[in-house]
Amino acid sequence: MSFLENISTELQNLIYIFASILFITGIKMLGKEDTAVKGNFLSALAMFIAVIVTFLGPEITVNPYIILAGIVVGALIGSLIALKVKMTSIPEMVALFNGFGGLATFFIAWSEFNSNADNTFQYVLIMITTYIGGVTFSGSIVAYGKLSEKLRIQKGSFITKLFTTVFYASLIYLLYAIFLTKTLSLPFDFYILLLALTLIGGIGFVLPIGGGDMPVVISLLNSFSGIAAAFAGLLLTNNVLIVAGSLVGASGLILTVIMAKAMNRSIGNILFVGYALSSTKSSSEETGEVKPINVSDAYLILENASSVLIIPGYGMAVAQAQHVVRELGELLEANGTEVKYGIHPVAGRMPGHMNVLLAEANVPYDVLVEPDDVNPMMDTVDVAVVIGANDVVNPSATEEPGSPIYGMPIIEVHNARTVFVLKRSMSSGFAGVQNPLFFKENTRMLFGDAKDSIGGLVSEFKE
Amino acid sequence: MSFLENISTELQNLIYIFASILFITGIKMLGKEDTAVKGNFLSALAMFIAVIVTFLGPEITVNPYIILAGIVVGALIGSLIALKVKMTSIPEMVALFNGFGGLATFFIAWSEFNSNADNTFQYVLIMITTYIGGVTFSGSIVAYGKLSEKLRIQKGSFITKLFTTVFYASLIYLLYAIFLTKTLSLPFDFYILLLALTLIGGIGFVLPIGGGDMPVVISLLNSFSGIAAAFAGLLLTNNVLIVAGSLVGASGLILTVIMAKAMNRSIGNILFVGYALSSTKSSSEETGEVKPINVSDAYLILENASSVLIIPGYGMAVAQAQHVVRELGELLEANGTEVKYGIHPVAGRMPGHMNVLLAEANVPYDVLVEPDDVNPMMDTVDVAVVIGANDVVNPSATEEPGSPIYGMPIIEVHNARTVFVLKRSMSSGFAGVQNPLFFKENTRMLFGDAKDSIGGLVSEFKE
Amino acid sequence: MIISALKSNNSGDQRSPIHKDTVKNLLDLGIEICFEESIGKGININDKTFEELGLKKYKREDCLKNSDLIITNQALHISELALMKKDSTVLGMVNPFSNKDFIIECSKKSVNLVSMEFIPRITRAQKMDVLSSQANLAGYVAVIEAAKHLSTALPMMMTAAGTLKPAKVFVIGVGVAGLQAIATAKRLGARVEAFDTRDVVEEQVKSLGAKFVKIDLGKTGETDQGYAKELTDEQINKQKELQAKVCQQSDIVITTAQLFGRPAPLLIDNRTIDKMKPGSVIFDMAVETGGNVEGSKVDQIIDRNGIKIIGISNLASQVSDHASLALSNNYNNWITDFFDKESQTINFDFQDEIINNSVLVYAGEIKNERFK
Amino acid sequence: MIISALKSNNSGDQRSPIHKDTVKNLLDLGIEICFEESIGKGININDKTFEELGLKKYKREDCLKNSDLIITNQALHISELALMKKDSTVLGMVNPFSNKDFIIECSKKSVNLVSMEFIPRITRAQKMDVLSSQANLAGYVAVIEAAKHLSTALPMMMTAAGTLKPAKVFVIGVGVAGLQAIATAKRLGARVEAFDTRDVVEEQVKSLGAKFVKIDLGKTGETDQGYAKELTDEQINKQKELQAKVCQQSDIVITTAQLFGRPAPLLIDNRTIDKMKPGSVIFDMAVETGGNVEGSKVDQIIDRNGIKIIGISNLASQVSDHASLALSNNYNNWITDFFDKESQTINFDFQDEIINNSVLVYAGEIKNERFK
Amino acid sequence: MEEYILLGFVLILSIYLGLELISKVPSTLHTPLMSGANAISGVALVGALVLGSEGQLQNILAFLAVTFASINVFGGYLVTNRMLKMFKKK
Amino acid sequence: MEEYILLGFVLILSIYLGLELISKVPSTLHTPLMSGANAISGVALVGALVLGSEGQLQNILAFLAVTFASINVFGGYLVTNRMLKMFKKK
Ligand SMILES: NC(=O)c1ccc[n+]([C@@H]2O[C@H](COP(=O)([O-])OP(=O)(O)OC[C@H]3O[C@@H](n4cnc5c(N)ncnc54)[C@H](OP(=O)(O)O)[C@@H]3O)[C@@H](O)[C@H]2O)c1
Ligand SMILES: NC(=O)c1ccc[n+]([C@@H]2O[C@H](COP(=O)([O-])OP(=O)(O)OC[C@H]3O[C@@H](n4cnc5c(N)ncnc54)[C@H](OP(=O)(O)O)[C@@H]3O)[C@@H](O)[C@H]2O)c1
Ligand SMILES: NC(=O)c1ccc[n+]([C@@H]2O[C@H](COP(=O)([O-])OP(=O)(O)OC[C@H]3O[C@@H](n4cnc5c(N)ncnc54)[C@H](O)[C@@H]3O)[C@@H](O)[C@H]2O)c1
Ligand SMILES: NC(=O)c1ccc[n+]([C@@H]2O[C@H](COP(=O)([O-])OP(=O)(O)OC[C@H]3O[C@@H](n4cnc5c(N)ncnc54)[C@H](O)[C@@H]3O)[C@@H](O)[C@H]2O)c1
Repeated sequence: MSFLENISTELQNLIYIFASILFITGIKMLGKEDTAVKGNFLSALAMFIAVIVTFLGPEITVNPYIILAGIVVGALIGSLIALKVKMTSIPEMVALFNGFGGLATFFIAWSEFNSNADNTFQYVLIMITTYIGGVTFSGSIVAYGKLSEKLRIQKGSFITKLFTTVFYASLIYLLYAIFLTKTLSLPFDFYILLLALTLIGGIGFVLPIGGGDMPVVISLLNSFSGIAAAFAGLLLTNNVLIVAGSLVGASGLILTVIMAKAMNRSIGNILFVGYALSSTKSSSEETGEVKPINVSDAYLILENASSVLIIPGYGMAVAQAQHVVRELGELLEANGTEVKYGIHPVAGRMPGHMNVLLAEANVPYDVLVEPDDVNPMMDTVDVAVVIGANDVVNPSATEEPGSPIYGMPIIEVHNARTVFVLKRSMSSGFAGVQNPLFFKENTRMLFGDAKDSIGGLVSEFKE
Repeated sequence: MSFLENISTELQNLIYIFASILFITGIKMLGKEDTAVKGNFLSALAMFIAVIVTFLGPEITVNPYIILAGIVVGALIGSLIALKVKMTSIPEMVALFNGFGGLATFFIAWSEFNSNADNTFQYVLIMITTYIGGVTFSGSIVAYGKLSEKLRIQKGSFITKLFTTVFYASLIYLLYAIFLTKTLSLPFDFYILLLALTLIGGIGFVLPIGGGDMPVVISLLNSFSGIAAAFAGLLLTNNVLIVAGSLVGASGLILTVIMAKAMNRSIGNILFVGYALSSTKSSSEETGEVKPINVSDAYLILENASSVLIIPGYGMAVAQAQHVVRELGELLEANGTEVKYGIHPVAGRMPGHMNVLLAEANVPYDVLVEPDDVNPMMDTVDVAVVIGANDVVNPSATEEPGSPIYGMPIIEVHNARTVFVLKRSMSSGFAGVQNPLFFKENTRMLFGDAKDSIGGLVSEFKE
Repeated sequence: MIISALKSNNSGDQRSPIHKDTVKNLLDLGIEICFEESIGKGININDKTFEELGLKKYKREDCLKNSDLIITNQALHISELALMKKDSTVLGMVNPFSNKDFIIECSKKSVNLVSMEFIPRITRAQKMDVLSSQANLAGYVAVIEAAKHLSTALPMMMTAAGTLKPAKVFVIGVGVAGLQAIATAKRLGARVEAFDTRDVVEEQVKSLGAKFVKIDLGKTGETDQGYAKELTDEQINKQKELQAKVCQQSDIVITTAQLFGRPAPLLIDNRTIDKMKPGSVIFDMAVETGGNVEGSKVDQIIDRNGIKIIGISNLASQVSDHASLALSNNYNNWITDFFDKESQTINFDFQDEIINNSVLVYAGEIKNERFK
Repeated sequence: MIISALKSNNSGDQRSPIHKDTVKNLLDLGIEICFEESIGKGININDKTFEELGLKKYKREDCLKNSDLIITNQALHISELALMKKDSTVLGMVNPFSNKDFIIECSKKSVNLVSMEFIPRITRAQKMDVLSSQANLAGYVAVIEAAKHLSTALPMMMTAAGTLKPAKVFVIGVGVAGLQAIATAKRLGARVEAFDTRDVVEEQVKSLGAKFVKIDLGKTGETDQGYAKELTDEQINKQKELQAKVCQQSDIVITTAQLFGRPAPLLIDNRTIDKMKPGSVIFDMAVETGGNVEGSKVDQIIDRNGIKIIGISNLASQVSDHASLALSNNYNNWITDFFDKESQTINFDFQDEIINNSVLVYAGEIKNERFK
Repeated sequence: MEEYILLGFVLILSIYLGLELISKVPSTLHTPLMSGANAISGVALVGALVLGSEGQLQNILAFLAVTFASINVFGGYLVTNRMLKMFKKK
Repeated sequence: MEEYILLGFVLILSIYLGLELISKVPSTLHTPLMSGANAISGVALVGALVLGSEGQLQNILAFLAVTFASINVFGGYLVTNRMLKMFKKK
């Protein structure tokens, strides 16, 4: 049954090719600052074309009104959410939408299972599509919950462990479903069980991962939903689904890797460490959690700061980052931010070490301030950027009488609204003591060589 | 008729997919210094697999012994040429091989014309494949002749013009063959005429192009032969032909563009200027034309340069660009480019002015060279980047006895392959005299404040 | 409590133990400060200025007699101790290793003695570390002096009258003074190389953009206070030999190698000096503790075949103003940390690491093992 | 042709008119070079070195007697001219404005005189410009000397012993010497300000990263040679007054204002000096041509209420090696440009702008209008 | 089967292309790109359109698939657009 | 026709991929890359193998096509390899 006059399959396929090209071009353009908006538009156009052509094609069997109704409902809900949502909660929205996309594929696979699971190849496809779609859905929903802080389940809690176990069970069951159910007959509806396990397993997949890693996970889930769509395309022998789906699958994967790198994490680390370490975590929990940040997020925060305090230390000297640091300072000022440099008397390894380097880089003297002058107004500082300094910003010098550095006046960056600490690892400074600053609520660690990190920020500003 | 036991079409196609992946991977690896050898090997492996699978496949109709004979003869000739040829004449060998590849497609198309030119689509494909194959062949042979200096026909000579005219005629005839011969019947064998015109036209395509531009032309012809192979693939509905051919076609095209840019030419310029301008060239030479360039083009050229000379002057001091200049130098070096700074004794406004600034920016002393040391090897410099210097690179100091600066030794950047001059306007320097350097053929003006321009280049490198 | 600041009894020492920019801290604690007349002469601060700040001017004798605490940049004459009140305190740079008599006399006269040289190298005591604060300035002065005596300019200049090559500066021993010397020479545009026996120094040298000369001497080390350990004879010889090559190509060699409480190692002997270019300058910063350079003499410029060997005592005194500022801050920080506001006295708490290290004599008893 | 290089007859001048790194150029032209014994003493080059390069050692007298061309860094004694061959040439820095007798005597004795001070400021002659090459080094030396005499360090240092403030340096007159002084002070980490009457200088000061002090004096200007025009009395007064404010806040003031061939303008008078901080240093680089500072004396350090006023003559001679290298290059460039290889003589072509300017006496005739 | 092979070809080429396209992306674009890619993955809508319709369950599944895919598509594109516009401003 | 469309798909995706793959190549590799690509274009050999064989002309054409394509393939790979080896040295 067809709604309007049919167009031929050939024509449909030709137009699919065209839409695919648009998708490719769109996603390529999305990757560049100045063409991104246009790229998004092109990809939306491609989607529009693909949908229209399909709708006019000969394969439609469902009542077109049902379809239209679905589209209208979906469009309304989607648009409303997209336009109403606060800018700050965009990441969780993406997670939500992504979950719905996964859910759609889940239903597609289900439907296909019901209608034509005859040949082995298709059967396998259906199992996989179901699984990926389902995991994407429930995983995304959990990610949404975590990001919007509606879901407050501890990483190490019992519930988490339970769900994680179901996740592994669901994986095993999937394998079983693929290889065995065709030959063995079962006393119950194995597929319904797969559906259920999948949905629950997805929860277990994301639950043990920390909130800070959610962006990476969302990107991964996004890649999954692309792969699911591609498999659905194979199932339905639909070109445009295959192309668009696998494009998203692949580019999402790359993006995931890039994002993880920017956060100085490996994907394996993100996905599995939470689970594996959940038992041993409790002790380190006390000192708090280290929250890494990547360059682009740091940039976004700096970009919106109205006062920034830069605290250079020995690490800046080692990285010979003084020139880029000055450049960053200048760019911030050009951006309307007030920039000061907090120079601790013993930063570096010789008296006046920072002065030598900053003078070399032409940082004017009048933006250099001493701890005594800056500490009282620290709470007006939006972002304190600690560049390779450690001991001189270590709060235990004031708080922990036992510490070897106790008694040294420090630059009290922990009182700033946000603190970025740029260093290469969690290792300690000259005095060899751990720094509680790194675990504070308002601290973000930007790992990497200081020159590279600052260089990254500078490029961001210049783009 | 099949030589050995047939393998199924399905299996053949699956293996074709595998070969295609190998081709793709191979060509990607060829584009990177450290994987290039392996890439070449992978692509050779892909070729081997594809040929074997085809040979064992069901579609072979020609007597296998003929095929084997052809392969053996070809392998012998090809290997002999490849191994015997002197390293210096490799470019012309590539031209020759490429021509033979084109010739092969030409024969394929011809053969297909004889056997099954029934449906319009195939018919059109055959015409185009014939044409591209033929032009590739004869064009490559001409390129070979020019490069090996066996062919000494002047760009502007009558013969050249004659052949060029035939080339345009052959293009028109191709269109005619595509659109009209199917419906009109002709008194003569139109296809034989196409074959002939194609071969002669190819000569006319390449003949008017200067010997220096041959590498770009060969790259273009290489792209053509790829396209021809891809069309042949469509003709024979052969996947691997399509994939490999269009890969080569597309990457060859990009490579052509990159090479043309690296030579600071546009493709249009290379292909058509020889023909068009052969008459009017003489007069504009005198004062010349100012050729501005933008940051991104300058970047592309710098990115591909293997030796860069930076010549700072008073403008760099005024712009206080020393820090970004150093950064650019470092990025270039990281990119494998050799970077030197040519310091003229009176650059700036005080003795040692450039030294003060470059030392401040931490440019090591050993990359600073004096004019006497750099002038003799100026022709090995790919790009001379003149940053706010003017008088000290003014050729009239050596060439124009009347000039107020006559007699001053200069840094002879005009002898470098390409010169970038970074300044804000066309205004003159300290001595107040016009600078003929700005109008030279190999000079590009990058207008703007030196700090901004260099900053722009630095960002490009960082992206 | 009454604190008196005394002038240096060494005429070459221009520094003052108090500075107009720093006295306020002590006055705020309720301490009365007296000073020996014309104490600020070397730093261009006249007595009136100090008086206007609320300090009292006295003769040296009167200062000694009336004070609870004496601050000084040099050890006092032994005879002067007799004038002092019992259980009063002398605080300052008293050069304990060459003034053992003085220490004994203090214990006899029951005058407490705080040697600021013995401030331990712990983080919290950095603000009192006089050795660092003076060595730092000394490193700067050494380069300015060496530059003055060199017959070429330090930076490179490519000019119409030819290219003037940059001077090569080689710094041996990269403690506080060495680092500042590196920084200053780098600033002036010299090519700087440096060497030290302690491995950690390599990174520090690079952090100033200079080059570290690698000389493998086998196992070397540092004490828990960050001072270098003494080398074996074999190691010293190897070092000398390999250093000679670098010296040969250098225009300025600055040596700063010291060993806390022991004579400085001899690192540059005449064999090396004779290989150097005429016109070069060797600056021996360790000259006061025996010298790193053969033939170097305190406060003399020796010319050996056109090579100038400079030894200047009390380098920091050349920038007397900054040196005094730093010193007075160091002293103030010590006093402030151990001043008991209630009782208006110093709280000699030998549990405290700083007190335990820096107080050599207390209540008639020599506290430091080394001087017992 | 025989060229002889003479020692300076002024004992304070350590520079040599020849340098081991530069003689090769002349030798390659086939010129014979003689030198007065121990000519290289001030730059640590001994006679043997020169002899090994192919030069001949003579007594001063013999040099004078046998040479076609004499190169020297100072005017000769008038009596010495009598020894010279007729039509031989004296080339060098002869300080013509204070040696008018010498010029007249040259014309009488028919000795040609080339004053390198009169090299015109055209592009092609930059390589012979002795005033620039020496002023450049003088600018560097002035800062090193001033730094040495200042009682604080120039750079800022934020240390555990307090923050040492950077010195403020004020450079008045930004010609070649002033620019190099700015560059050197900036290198050392001082805060640098500068002033000059010529407008173009503002951009140049900024091109070194220093601050230009704006003082509006109405119309000022420069000659076609790039020298500053003399100011009116009114302008000078205005300048003094506004400058005083900057001086007051400065630790080092370096004055370089000169007017070619006329006494230097007095820019800092006692009223200004008395407002300055004790301990400050004023370096008068124009002291030899009359001085920019009231009370400055050649080769003396005047202490006026704790402010040191330093006047040192022949500053470049302090870095004698580089100064000699530059000078000898300047001389060589002149000789090479006008040496006729065929006839092995100097080609005195008065069509040429450089010859026309720099040759004061030729063939017994005074050529320069100023000295006729 | 022949068709499946060609489709597999298309799949593999697309994956390759996806990997190549996103090799160098400025980090500011990570989130918008992710969001844009997410919108594209809503192409499942096309699949949802052609589902079978025998039986009530099938119809319900089709409706749900279409609805959720539509949310993904519309929401995704709009959010991406908003995000990109925000970047534009500076 | 369906097959042609899929083949066209493959063609277009491959072209896109080709364009993306070679976006940043160091200039030293321009010639080897060109030569390597040239060798790949000898894939026409695969086409030559499956040509028709009715008549003498066809057989001759097939033989010629195979021969020339083989020259391209063998010569191309070998030359590329030599060239790359040369680069390796430095
Ligand atoms: N100023 C003086 O006169 C003087 C003299 C002697 C001792 N000290 C002592 O030195 C210390 C100075 O404190 P500080 O905060 O300046 O330094 P710090 O406490 O030594 O810490 C330096 C930090 O920089 C990081 N770092 C090193 N290289 C880096 C690179 N390339 N990029 C980014 N980060 C890098 C290190 O962490 P990662 O390894 O994780 O990157 C390290 O934690 C004080 O303890 C002081 O007492 C000072
Ligand atoms: N070194 C010495 O001792 C000394 C002393 C006195 C005189 N001189 C003379 O100074 C000259 C030095 O030659 P030079 O080549 O260094 O300089 P120059 O010939 O004076 O040329 C400087 C160029 O820099 C450009 N410029 C100025 N500001 C700029 C900015 N912010 N960004 C980009 N470009 C900028 C100017 O062109 P736009 O305005 O178009 O940007 C100008 O053409 C010689 O003639 C020399 O004789 C030298
Ligand atoms: N509280 C603190 O954390 C603190 C305070 C001040 C100094 N320090 C550290 O203490 C260390 C020593 O500083 P210092 O300036 O007092 O040292 P110093 O004056 O005792 O010696 C100067 C340098 O000479 C070196 N030296 C010794 N023998 C040598 C030899 N044979 N050859 C070459 N070099 C030799 C030493 O290693 C030292 O670096 C430095 O690393 C400094 O950073 C730490
Ligand atoms: N061939 C050439 O192109 C060339 C060669 C050398 C110098 N120059 C130029 O010539 C100019 C003069 O150089 P110089 O070093 O010989 O100058 P100088 O030694 O004659 O004077 C030093 C400076 O003092 C300044 N001055 C004079 N009166 C002053 C006053 N009342 N207040 C403040 N400043 C005053 C002058 O303007 C000058 O800048 C410079 O701009 C230099 O760049 C050009």
